[in-house]
Amino acid sequence: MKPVARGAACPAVPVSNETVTLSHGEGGRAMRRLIRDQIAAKLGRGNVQLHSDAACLGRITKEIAITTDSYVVSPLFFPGGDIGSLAVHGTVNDLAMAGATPCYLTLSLILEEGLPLATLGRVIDSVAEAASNCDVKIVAGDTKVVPKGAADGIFINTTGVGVHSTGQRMTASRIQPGDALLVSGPIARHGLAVLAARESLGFDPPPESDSAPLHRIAAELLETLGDDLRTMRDATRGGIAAVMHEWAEESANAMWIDESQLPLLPESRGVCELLGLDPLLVANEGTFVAAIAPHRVDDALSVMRSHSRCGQPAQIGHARARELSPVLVSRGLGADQPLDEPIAAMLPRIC
Amino acid sequence: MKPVARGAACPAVPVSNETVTLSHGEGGRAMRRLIRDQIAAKLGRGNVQLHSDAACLGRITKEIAITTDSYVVSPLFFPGGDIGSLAVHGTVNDLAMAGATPCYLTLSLILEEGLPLATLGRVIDSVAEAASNCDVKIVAGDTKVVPKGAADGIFINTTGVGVHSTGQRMTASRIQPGDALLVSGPIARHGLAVLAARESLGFDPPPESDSAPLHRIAAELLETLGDDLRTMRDATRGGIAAVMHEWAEESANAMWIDESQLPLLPESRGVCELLGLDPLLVANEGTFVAAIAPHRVDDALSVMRSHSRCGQPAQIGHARARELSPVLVSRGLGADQPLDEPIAAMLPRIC
Amino acid sequence: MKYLDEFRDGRASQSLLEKIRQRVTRPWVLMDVCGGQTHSLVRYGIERELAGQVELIHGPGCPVCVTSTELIDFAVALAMQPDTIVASFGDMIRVPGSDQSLMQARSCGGRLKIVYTPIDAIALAQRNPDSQIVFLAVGFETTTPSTALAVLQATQLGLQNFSIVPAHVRVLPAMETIMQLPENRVEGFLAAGHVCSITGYDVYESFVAKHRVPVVVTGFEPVDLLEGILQAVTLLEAGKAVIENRYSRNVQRHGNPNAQALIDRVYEIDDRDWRGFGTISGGGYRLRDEYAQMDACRKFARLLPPSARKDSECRGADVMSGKIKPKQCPAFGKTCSPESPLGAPMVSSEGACAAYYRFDPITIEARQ
Amino acid sequence: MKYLDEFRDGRASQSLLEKIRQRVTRPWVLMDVCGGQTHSLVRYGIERELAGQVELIHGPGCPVCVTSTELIDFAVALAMQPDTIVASFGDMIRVPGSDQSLMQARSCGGRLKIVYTPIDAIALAQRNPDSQIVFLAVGFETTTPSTALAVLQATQLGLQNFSIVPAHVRVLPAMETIMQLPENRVEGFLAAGHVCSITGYDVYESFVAKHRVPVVVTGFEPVDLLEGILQAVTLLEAGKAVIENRYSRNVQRHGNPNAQALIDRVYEIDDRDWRGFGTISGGGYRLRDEYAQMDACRKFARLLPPSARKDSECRGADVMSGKIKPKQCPAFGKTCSPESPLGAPMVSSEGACAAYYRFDPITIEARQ
Amino acid sequence: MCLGIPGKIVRWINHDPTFAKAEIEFAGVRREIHMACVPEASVGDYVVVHAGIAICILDEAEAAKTLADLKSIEELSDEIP
Amino acid sequence: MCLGIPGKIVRWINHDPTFAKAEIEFAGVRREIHMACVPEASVGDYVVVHAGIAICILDEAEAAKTLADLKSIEELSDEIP
Ligand code: SF4
Ligand code: SF4
Ligand SMILES: [Mg+2]
Ligand SMILES: [Mg+2]
Ligand SMILES: [Mg+2]
Ligand SMILES: [Mg+2]
Ligand SMILES: [Mg+2]
Ligand SMILES: [Mg+2]
Ligand SMILES: [Mg+2]
Ligand SMILES: [Mg+2]
Ligand SMILES: [Mg+2]
Ligand SMILES: [Mg+2]
Repeated sequence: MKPVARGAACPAVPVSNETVTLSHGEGGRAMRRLIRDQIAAKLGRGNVQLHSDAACLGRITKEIAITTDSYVVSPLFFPGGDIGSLAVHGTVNDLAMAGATPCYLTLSLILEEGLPLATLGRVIDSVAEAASNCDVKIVAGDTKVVPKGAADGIFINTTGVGVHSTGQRMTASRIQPGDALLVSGPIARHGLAVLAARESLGFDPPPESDSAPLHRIAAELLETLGDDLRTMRDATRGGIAAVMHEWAEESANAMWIDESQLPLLPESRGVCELLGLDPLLVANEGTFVAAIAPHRVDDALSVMRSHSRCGQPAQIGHARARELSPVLVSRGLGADQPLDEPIAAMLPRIC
Repeated sequence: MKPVARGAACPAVPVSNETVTLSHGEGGRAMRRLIRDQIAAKLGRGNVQLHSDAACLGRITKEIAITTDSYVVSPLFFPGGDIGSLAVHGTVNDLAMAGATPCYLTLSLILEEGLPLATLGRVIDSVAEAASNCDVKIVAGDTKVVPKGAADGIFINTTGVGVHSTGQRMTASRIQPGDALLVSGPIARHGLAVLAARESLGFDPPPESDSAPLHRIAAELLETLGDDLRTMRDATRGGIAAVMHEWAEESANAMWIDESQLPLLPESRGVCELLGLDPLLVANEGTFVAAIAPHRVDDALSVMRSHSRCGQPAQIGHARARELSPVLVSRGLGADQPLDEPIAAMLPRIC
Repeated sequence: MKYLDEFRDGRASQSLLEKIRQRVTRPWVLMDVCGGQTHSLVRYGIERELAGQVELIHGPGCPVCVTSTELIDFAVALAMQPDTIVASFGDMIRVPGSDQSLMQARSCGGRLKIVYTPIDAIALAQRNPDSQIVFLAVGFETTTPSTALAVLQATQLGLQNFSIVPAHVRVLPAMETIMQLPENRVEGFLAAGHVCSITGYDVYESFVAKHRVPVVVTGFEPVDLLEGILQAVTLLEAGKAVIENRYSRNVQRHGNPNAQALIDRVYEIDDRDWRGFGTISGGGYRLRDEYAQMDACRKFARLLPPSARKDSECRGADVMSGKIKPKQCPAFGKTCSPESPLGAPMVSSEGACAAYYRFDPITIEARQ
Repeated sequence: MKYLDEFRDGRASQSLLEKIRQRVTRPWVLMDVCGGQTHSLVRYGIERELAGQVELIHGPGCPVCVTSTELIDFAVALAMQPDTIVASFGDMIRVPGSDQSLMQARSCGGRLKIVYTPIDAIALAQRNPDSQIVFLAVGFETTTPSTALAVLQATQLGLQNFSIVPAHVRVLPAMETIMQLPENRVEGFLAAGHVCSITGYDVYESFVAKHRVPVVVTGFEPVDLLEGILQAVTLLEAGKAVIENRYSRNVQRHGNPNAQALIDRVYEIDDRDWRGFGTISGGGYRLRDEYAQMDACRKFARLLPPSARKDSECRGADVMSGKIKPKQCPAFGKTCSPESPLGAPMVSSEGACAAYYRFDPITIEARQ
Repeated sequence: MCLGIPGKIVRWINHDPTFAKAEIEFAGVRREIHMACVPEASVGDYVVVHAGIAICILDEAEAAKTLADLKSIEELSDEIP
Repeated sequence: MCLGIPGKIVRWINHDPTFAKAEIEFAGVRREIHMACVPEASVGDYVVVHAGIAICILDEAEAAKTLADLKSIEELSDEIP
């Protein structure tokens, strides 16, 4: 194969040296080299245990938490993040929201034939940087290659293992009527960033994702509030609305939200209005909701404010005894309105 | 939508009730119902912890092993197994091969829009059955839906957590010259089964996968042989050849194989000859290689024979001090031949 | 946001609600014609607040809902063609045809691209010279200029692989149809504000004269809607059948002449089959003959379905003509829901059935 | 397996090796013409065992290796066409064209289906009536009947969407070319057994008479190869230039008349460009005019590349004509490897360079 | 079908009759909008945007009048509690 | 290019000149093989299969003869060590 591509057939993927091929997934030399040079080298020594079936974590004396998520975001790179950092933050955040300290990640890649190795490299660099920022070690990995058209560039699964420092279980069943509902920052940023990038919606500035790790702020909140912190949840797919519905179901209370209190960046507001989207339904990746005892609102907000990532934390509502609707929204006019769960895919609309 | 499809456009995917849609991945009601009815219900109560960010495994006093794998097999169903059982066996086996007792799995699904729910149901049933056979609990899950054409039906990631009952570390670096190389049963079955099913190669009987859990046989071997069991490896992608190359590298010894001793079912032999494939390079999913102290060959073979799954265990070679080639094959004629690593995708060929 | 927030003000809305309640001496029946209005009326609870005083009937106000099954089937067939990509507003993709929606077609391998503006479909055609791009051109007069512009741009660019399914509908003939139903109860209309931004409101003069009902041009925010309702009941209480413009910041008497010229250049008025209503005389637009090569119905005529079956259980026509409320449809919330809609009004975020399903408390509670 | 295992027997092979060694009085140079033979000779270490006594030169024995860059480029262009699926034997897909191999084309969105038999491409055409299926028909005379059969079946089935890229090559004209090279050192030939199953070996009579070299029809298993070599050195030692058949279980003097008739019905002999050799007179087959509609080179003539660039660094022609051994190519194992081949002989599992790369111990050790 | 959002013209991009475009600001974000229906609009004007094209110029004087009327209704309703 | 594998004819499927097929056994597995080149073959015969079609009938008598010759070479080489 010529080292330099000529002709116009496929300028993006000129030579096999520079793209992922099915051979990279066949268990042979190409795969060993890919893993060694493109993945293990970037993740740093002592991380992935390459040639054994399973990694040994030794003895862990505390209670163990585990969570898993697959990341399938398209496009792979978007303002404010990429699939690599997202795959670390998302799983770190799931542990953090459960009150656990994230310790270890596994990293499993599904690569589409034809993926430029440079793209893979950027993603792995981003994984490595995010993992190091989050103080988590990547202990085991896997790489599969599927034929062109059988995946969308890269899919990543990360499974996270963390430990509970305290015995406290943060389940939504602990939410009581009167508890305050707080959000850690401006909402709807991730979903809009990805939508605008994927559909080339041409906004200026392009909406930026809030993707960020939450383990430090979660730990500090837990330490500060103790039992007064009922539960936390990162408001990912389905946005705030999905979390509110889950909490209503799990706690058998109603969640009440004051629409006027929702923190929303002006650019997010503009995009939501223009595309007809409700920010309550749009995904976040570094913004969470916390339910806390009502007398601790100021303490909680001040912890949130002290973490620079969290501009504009706010109380957005409170839990109530359930009457009929599980989730209610005040829109500033007459009676509260019920808020339905997200139903269909979030799409720009004109109606 | 009419409950019964008419017209010829897409008979396989008649109504949205019966297929996975993007809405099933949007974090709302459709997703909650899918997870509740199609996944959690089949996996059984007490398995997946649906509505929290992370599952709590409590305290584990022994050393912990972890492994991750994504399963991307096409077709999803093949003689001898399916992607569901494979995703359980593969990860259970990685723990077993490391000398650990498998305890917990996480289950992360990537579903392609348009996937019939009935197909999903069959796969999840298979996951549930395999997990129960293997005495592992599925403790956390995740479900993503990607647009039609962005995945191939279903991809599954399972991450497994196990515990080491003994302190023994089974790494390939323990292999010494003279150690015997044993294979637990007839080789090349999984790779041929999948290839024949995917390419509709029309063999009768269709080659059948060896997909099976190996934790019981592995535990018994470990107990029987103790330190004399140097290491084990399930010979998945890249087949026996890939394992031999890894072991040669890790132990700095050479691996020598006598081609005439390789256990091979007659049907596998026929298919390999006809398609020009070397069975040493073909994947297995319930067949493993063990390196053991040479005086324990009979003990090891008798343990292998006592597990009904393992017809035809055999010694296929031994480790040697490394001279030049890392892996050598005797083909019954003149000098030994070096065996190269797998390079390209396994394809039927006529040359 | 300027010119949005002021018109969502809760205090102003409360004052207007009170004023309406004071003014009403007997229950009045008003029809809103634009689905965007239906949506706001339910979303902000205005309908419940005025219960017993003003009954709000939701007219055929959602072009998504009235697009004929035949055209959906046609779009589905186009999407399933090799090398053909159907471009559509997000609103249309879940609307059921005879057998499939566009979204289901995509899940069977059909090609579908959601665009924010018809002009984006032009860029799509330029990027995919080997594919045919077909834009599903639905919408009232509000949307018609944007698709006319797309046709003009494609023509000037000489694009051979761009066409549209002309499915635009016109509001006034539909209002006429409503008034002619024997069971009609409508006493006054809230005319669709953004339609009037294009058409102006002088077009309603003969309608008002003929049917002797007041027509109030109304916007979409809660304050706008309440202003419109207040004006309508004021006229009704006074027994006046006239046109009033309560959306004066965005509507001129004669509308937008540039937009009208754009429509006129590309389209001509034609009869059109409205889903649930049958053929409405002058109820839509067709492409002028000089743009025939941009007309997917001519270009791909062989794929046009002969005639689609009628929705069997869906009472969408009764809902849209004000005969029944969504909740009176036996399928509502049972076999018909946004996740699994039987009819178009349950799909569109503007559809009356979807609006009730999402925002009506009784409905939401009933399904917990 | 019956009729395979007996001919892989180690003891028999050892005896034959000894016999050859006994018989040889001076080093002889033999050429094997079929890549399958090259593969076995290297895989079983026969070449090493006979070092110093019989030098084995690997001729242009791999149709994959000699298929011209133009035809690979053409197949790549076809794969990149919308609605066209290229069907190919697995062997061809990694062979580099000017810019891309078929596998790379697929990774850029081209459509490629690997088949075990050309007849499977017929079924593919029936299952995909909206796509054009083009089979890349490479191979020696051994493979030619199977593609002729596919053409006949497609004709009888009336398939409009099936065609082939006729790229078959003929062995004898290539042997002729080798003999005419000024630097030729070949003293005897192992004729390709399965080619002879089709053609018979009487076709070599004038060749033997003209060049006065022995030709021994030889099979593919180690015992077969050693039998062929033994016979060749016996003839050489005796100074006899005759044809002998040492693959008598599968080869008849006149070959297989049914297979020949099949070839003859569909193809006619034509000049052909051999990669690395240039045009060889009578070196291949073209489709007869009555099957013109099955000829992808005519059907898609507009996609035929004008002329492909030559491989710059690859010395494949020298390897295939016996001028150098693969290891003497400066690129071998350095810039050229099976993972990243510069020339076809490094790709095919039959290619001489690939065979050395995989099975030659010195080579394997050098890269650890 | 008539999601129409007011935005402010930041700058004209071109005035070609068919391809006219301007940059419009909506809260904190800008987008290019097709201007064929409002060729007479000036920078600083508000236009109502629907499906990517501006369908009319917002009449700010009329808006102010409506809001003033509203104020008086509010005051009225404050008086009569 | 000449992977040719011997297999045994288990049954004829059809004898159509162009579409002739038979079921052939290779070790423990069977496959349908195109038979246009060996229409005269009988059940029980071995054929050599290449790219899905049978290219010739294996002559079992010749094979036996070759193997017998081989045996004598082997015995010969056993004698002369
Ligand atoms: S509830 Fe469903 S079936 Fe009934 S009218 Fe509405 S859309 Fe039609
Ligand atoms: S080693 Fe590579 S470059 Fe050299 S002759 Fe062989 S294929 Fe060509
Ligand atoms: Mg998780
Ligand atoms: Mg998560
Ligand atoms: Mg979460
Ligand atoms: Mg793995
Ligand atoms: Mg693993
Ligand atoms: Mg594994
Ligand atoms: Mg393994
Ligand atoms: Mg998840
Ligand atoms: Mg299409
Ligand atoms: Mg193609």
